[in-house]
Amino acid sequence: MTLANDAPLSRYRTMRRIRTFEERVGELFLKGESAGSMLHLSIGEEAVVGLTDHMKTGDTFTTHHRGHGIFLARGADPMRMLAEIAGREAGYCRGKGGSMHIADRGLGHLGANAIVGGGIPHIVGAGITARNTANQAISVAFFGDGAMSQGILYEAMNMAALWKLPVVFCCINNQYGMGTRVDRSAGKQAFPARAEAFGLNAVRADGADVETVHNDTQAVMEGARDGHPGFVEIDAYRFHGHARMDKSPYRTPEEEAAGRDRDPLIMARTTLDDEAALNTIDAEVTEEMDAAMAGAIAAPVPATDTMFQDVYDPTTPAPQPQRARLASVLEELN
Amino acid sequence: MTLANDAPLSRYRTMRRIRTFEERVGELFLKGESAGSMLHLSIGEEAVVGLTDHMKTGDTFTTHHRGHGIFLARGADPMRMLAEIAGREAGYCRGKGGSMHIADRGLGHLGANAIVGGGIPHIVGAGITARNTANQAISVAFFGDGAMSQGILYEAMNMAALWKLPVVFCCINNQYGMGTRVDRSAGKQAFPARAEAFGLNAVRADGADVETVHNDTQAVMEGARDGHPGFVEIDAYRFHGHARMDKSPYRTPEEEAAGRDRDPLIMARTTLDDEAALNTIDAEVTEEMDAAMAGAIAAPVPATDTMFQDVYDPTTPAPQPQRARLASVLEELN
Amino acid sequence: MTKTTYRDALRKALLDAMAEDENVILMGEEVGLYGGAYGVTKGLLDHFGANRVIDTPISEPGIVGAAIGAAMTGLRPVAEIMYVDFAGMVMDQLANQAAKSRYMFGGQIGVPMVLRTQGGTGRSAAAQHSQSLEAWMMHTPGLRLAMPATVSDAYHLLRDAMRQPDPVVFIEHKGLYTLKGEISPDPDAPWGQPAIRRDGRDLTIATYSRMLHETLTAAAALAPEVEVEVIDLRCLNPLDDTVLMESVRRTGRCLIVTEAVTTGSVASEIAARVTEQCFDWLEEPPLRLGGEDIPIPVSPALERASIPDAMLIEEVARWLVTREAPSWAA
Amino acid sequence: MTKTTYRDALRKALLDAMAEDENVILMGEEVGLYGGAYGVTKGLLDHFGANRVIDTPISEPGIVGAAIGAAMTGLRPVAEIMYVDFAGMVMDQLANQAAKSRYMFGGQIGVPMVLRTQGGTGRSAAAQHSQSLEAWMMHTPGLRLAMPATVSDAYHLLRDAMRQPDPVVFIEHKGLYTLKGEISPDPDAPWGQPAIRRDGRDLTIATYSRMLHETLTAAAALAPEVEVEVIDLRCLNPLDDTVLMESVRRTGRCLIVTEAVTTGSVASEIAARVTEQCFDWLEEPPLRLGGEDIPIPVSPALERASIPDAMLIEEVARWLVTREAPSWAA
Ligand SMILES: Cc1ncc(C[n+]2csc(CCOP(=O)(O)OP(=O)(O)O)c2C)c(N)n1
Ligand SMILES: Cc1ncc(C[n+]2csc(CCOP(=O)(O)OP(=O)(O)O)c2C)c(N)n1
Ligand SMILES: [Mg+2]
Ligand SMILES: [Mg+2]
Repeated sequence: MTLANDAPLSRYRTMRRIRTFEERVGELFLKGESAGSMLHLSIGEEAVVGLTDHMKTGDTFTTHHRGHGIFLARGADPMRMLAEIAGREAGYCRGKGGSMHIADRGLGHLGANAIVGGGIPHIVGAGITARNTANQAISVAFFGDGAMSQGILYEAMNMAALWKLPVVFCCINNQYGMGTRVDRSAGKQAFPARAEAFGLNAVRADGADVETVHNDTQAVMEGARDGHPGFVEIDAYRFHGHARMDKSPYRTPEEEAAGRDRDPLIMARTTLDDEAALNTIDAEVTEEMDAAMAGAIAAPVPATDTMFQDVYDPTTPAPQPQRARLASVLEELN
Repeated sequence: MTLANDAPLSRYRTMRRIRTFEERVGELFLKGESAGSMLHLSIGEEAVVGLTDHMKTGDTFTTHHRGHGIFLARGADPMRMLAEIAGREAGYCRGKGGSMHIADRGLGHLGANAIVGGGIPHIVGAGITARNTANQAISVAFFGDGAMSQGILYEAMNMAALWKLPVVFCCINNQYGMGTRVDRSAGKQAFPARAEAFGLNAVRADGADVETVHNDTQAVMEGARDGHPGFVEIDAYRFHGHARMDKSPYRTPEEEAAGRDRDPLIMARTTLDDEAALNTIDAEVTEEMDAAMAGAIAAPVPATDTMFQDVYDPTTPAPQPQRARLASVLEELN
Repeated sequence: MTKTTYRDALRKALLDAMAEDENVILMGEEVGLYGGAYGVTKGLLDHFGANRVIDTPISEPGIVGAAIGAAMTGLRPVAEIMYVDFAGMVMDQLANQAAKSRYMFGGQIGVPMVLRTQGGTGRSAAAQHSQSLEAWMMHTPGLRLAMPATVSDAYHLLRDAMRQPDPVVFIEHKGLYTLKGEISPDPDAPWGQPAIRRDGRDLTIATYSRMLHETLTAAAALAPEVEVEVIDLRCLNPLDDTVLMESVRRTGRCLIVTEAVTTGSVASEIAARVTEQCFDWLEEPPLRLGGEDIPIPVSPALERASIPDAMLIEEVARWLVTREAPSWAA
Repeated sequence: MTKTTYRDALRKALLDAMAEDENVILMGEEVGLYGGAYGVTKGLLDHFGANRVIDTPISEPGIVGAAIGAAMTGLRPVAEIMYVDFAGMVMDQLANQAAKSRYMFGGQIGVPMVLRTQGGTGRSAAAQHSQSLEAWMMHTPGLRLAMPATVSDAYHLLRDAMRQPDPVVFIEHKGLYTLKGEISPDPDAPWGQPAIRRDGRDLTIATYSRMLHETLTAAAALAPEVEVEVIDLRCLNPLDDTVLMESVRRTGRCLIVTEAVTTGSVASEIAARVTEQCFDWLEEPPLRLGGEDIPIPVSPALERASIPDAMLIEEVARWLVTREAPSWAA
């Protein structure tokens, strides 16, 4: 088969990997193996792959708390992700960060963030680096519709426009910030118009169709590489609750059904119309994620004293553990 | 004469009072009588009177650090203002606040602010009060073009639009934030478009002509009273340096001359075309401000122990002075 | 009296205050329809309507700023910031605006608002959702700061906070919402003052919020060998330390237990005060037991190990009184 | 060596670092064309161009956020926040992002940036432009914090700060820019460690930033009757207290002098540590002299009275050694 060279099929595979991965995250929680319950699944938002497919090696990005899918799309190893989500030493961040703070400098992931909007301005700095070093990279901030209410977004957009930086602001509008539907958080919902008012190229793309996302975001992504910063809104639906404990009582079954009908995987299957190839992919992905899951669960938890590592650069002294401080006090007094 | 009933003449008088007042502030500094040098004169921005004339008793407002003129327009006593700027007990804030922190709850002034953007969100709260108590008041935030880069402005605009609050955001664009001309701080300079993108009524008015400001802002101000929040940009020029020590080396004499040509007082004089009446006003204002100046300078400085007052409500204990704390420690030990 | 939870006691405080005074409003993310991220405001939207229970956009600085303006103009807002970890976004509104308005404006404009939030560890919520940042608020004149540890205080301190003429930061603990207990008819101590939670003659332990419970567990285990006096500080700014100093003068020994990063913490302030005021009575230096000087790691085992527990408190307390060294100090 | 000013020493540090390493960039409000609100960056825009000396909009959170991203991707940004009073706008970026990235991401992503700012009283700049907020930064693991008091330190500490692999908050004092002195060829102490500014056997005074000068004036006035050892802490987070503890063990007495609001201050942390580590050597409790627990009033007389000066330091120091009470304590 030549699936690897077939972009739409490859995008389907990535979307399937995201979907299956997120299902495994849910299982991890149910098994009591996750570190906490603050797990935000990106099921329903897989069409972001249409945008990430415009990114290249060397490009950087930051994500919000619902960033598993984006990171997978940029090349993450699902075992190391699950291990991190489970708080294991083998995880991307050695069990320090967890689901909301995953990163891989090597893959250009400058960090997932648990502060709504917190990672957005970092791409402005990455854009300055790109400009000053002429490294051809773009940097993309991924965030939710909720972050459209964070002032720092507009500060960052303004700077990007002012300095003509190679950056893109990507809002994944899944219609909700926790229990608040976007019409209850936005005075006006025309988000691209906000970005345009600050001087950015802006577009809204239909997150039900990964190929539409791919096509409709191309100009903005290419413009960014040429120093015209951009804004993309991907219109999607959050299939599940906000985090693992949330059953979404604030929305109607009808609304949920309609939202889940806008499933980018089903849409892709329909368009691709190659049941055999798609089923092969699905099976391969299941196998991959099963292995990742098994590896993550088998991975050991970090040793207690690792908690003092990486507060500062390892070439400088680590913080003194409290027991060591007290022991020396007690010793002096004895 | 019937000047009092003649709105344009009355606006001229208010503008003249602002101009002369600000000149006195400069003198206060030169005499060494001001508390510090952080004095921001609103000379060149007097046409804001065209907007404040739409405000009524009971309306509230917050201002930025360059707010003397706005406060005068809303009824401030120039003696108490100068006394405050001089750090005297007789000042509006008993010598605690100074030029950048003047307020008068009675006149609706909820406070001048030395944090760029800091006072903006307060009008959202005032708007909630107005809505919940149906008190018919509007609340106006005054700020400079520099605050257009503060994220909190957009948070506040969004809330105002979302909740349909009776508030107005008034940007006095004097072309500079300190030494930064607005084209060096704004990715795109169409400020009303930003406000519209958040769902506000928005207008730009020519600050060279107070009557134009009055007319062009009327709809937005009235709309606000009906629950359609608004944004106004008044296009003006900062005649002097940013603060008293700044000689504006970052701008050309030509630019300054052109900016100062847009003088709302000269424009008003030309339009009103009644030399005698205008000269009478000028003389009356000079006399008023001379008296205010003399009163302020003669006013005593606050007693040292007043510094412990008003940290908390006077019905609760004031903070313990350090000498009292130490004295009781020393006493125990002796 | 019937038992209730810390969560429901908070809810009842809001409900009672709102029923009494129509100027009380709530505003914050998810306080309405969702009922609060931790369920504290459940049902209040239905009771009082959307003008008084205001779901806000995710705009923390704007929320606090709006609450300030509402307070300045006559309402009594109770604003909510979902996690105290977001304090860094609102410290300007809190410390430069809410805390200083009365002072800067010469006493004219008070800001009678409450900022409810919650903090602390225990849910593997990682470095940006598990902090204890009360030290920032304690270092800010003009603010008041209360941190309830018990069900009864959850009710009474919040009611009292809503009666203050000045801004109060009110920090709940995410690990206490399901705590069960009774709401006493009267507060355990007057607003602003500590409560003695256990009497003892050998050692004074000062603490607050969730660490009170670890401390009480340790104190129970230490008795009768070592009798610990446990003081729940409750209100940290301004800190009324009279009761504490009296206790330390009796016991001659003091341990301060907090969950926050130890360096620059409330524990440091208290240790400094105790030494200043009780020097001649002290048998041992006041010691601080706090969180490790690190961000909170997500891994549950590491998270737990990074903050004090009853065992550690017990070990240090025993040493202070008996000089019996814990294994790690031997 | 020729004399220069604190301002010019800072400028030279920036200039030398920028000349050496093209990855060093400056960004902040008015750092370019205007030359810095206090003149520190004058001329650097001409030297290095607008890509390296970046005038920003008035967007403090965005500035710090952008600096973080630049640092993560290979530059060495020196960001500027014009007044430390604006820290409340940027504490999220500083404490939740810059300080925690390395940790949260398991050591992968350091944030080698410097945040320059200035604080303190002395210019009648009122409550929002005169604060000393270093305690917030000291309470934040992952941050480093340096506060130069001398001309030589202005140069060397800033150079050293720019060499750190982790974020450094660098707080200058608005009252020191015109201070004259020499830049020594070598730093007065290694990065991170205090410098002993005067030897003495009777009393240790720990201080930093502008209060060093008030302290030295007091120490000069006290000698030879009372010989004060003056320790300039220089770097407050992490705080290396070895030199300080050695000194207190020699003198048996300690006074800590800061300009910040006393409650919850750096002085409180140091007092707590001194008691913990030197209890058996102490003749008197460590005492704190700091700013009054109030916002800074604008009136020059009140402003001055609200913070310690040489006279007050002298009075308290003399009491600690001779028990001769100051008039206000008699
Ligand atoms: C600054 C901040 N405020 C509030 C929260 C709590 N919170 C976490 S996710 C979330 C909703 C975010 O909605 P959105 O940005 O649309 O992202 P989504 O969860 O829908 O992907 C909220 C309010 C937070 N983590 N950070
Ligand atoms: C948050 C904040 N950042 C920076 C400053 C320093 N500062 C004071 S005024 C000013 C320029 C403000 O420009 P603008 O908003 O246009 O008002 P103008 O002075 O022109 O009236 C700056 C940068 C401040 N006071 N507050
Ligand atoms: Mg969303
Ligand atoms: Mg301006």
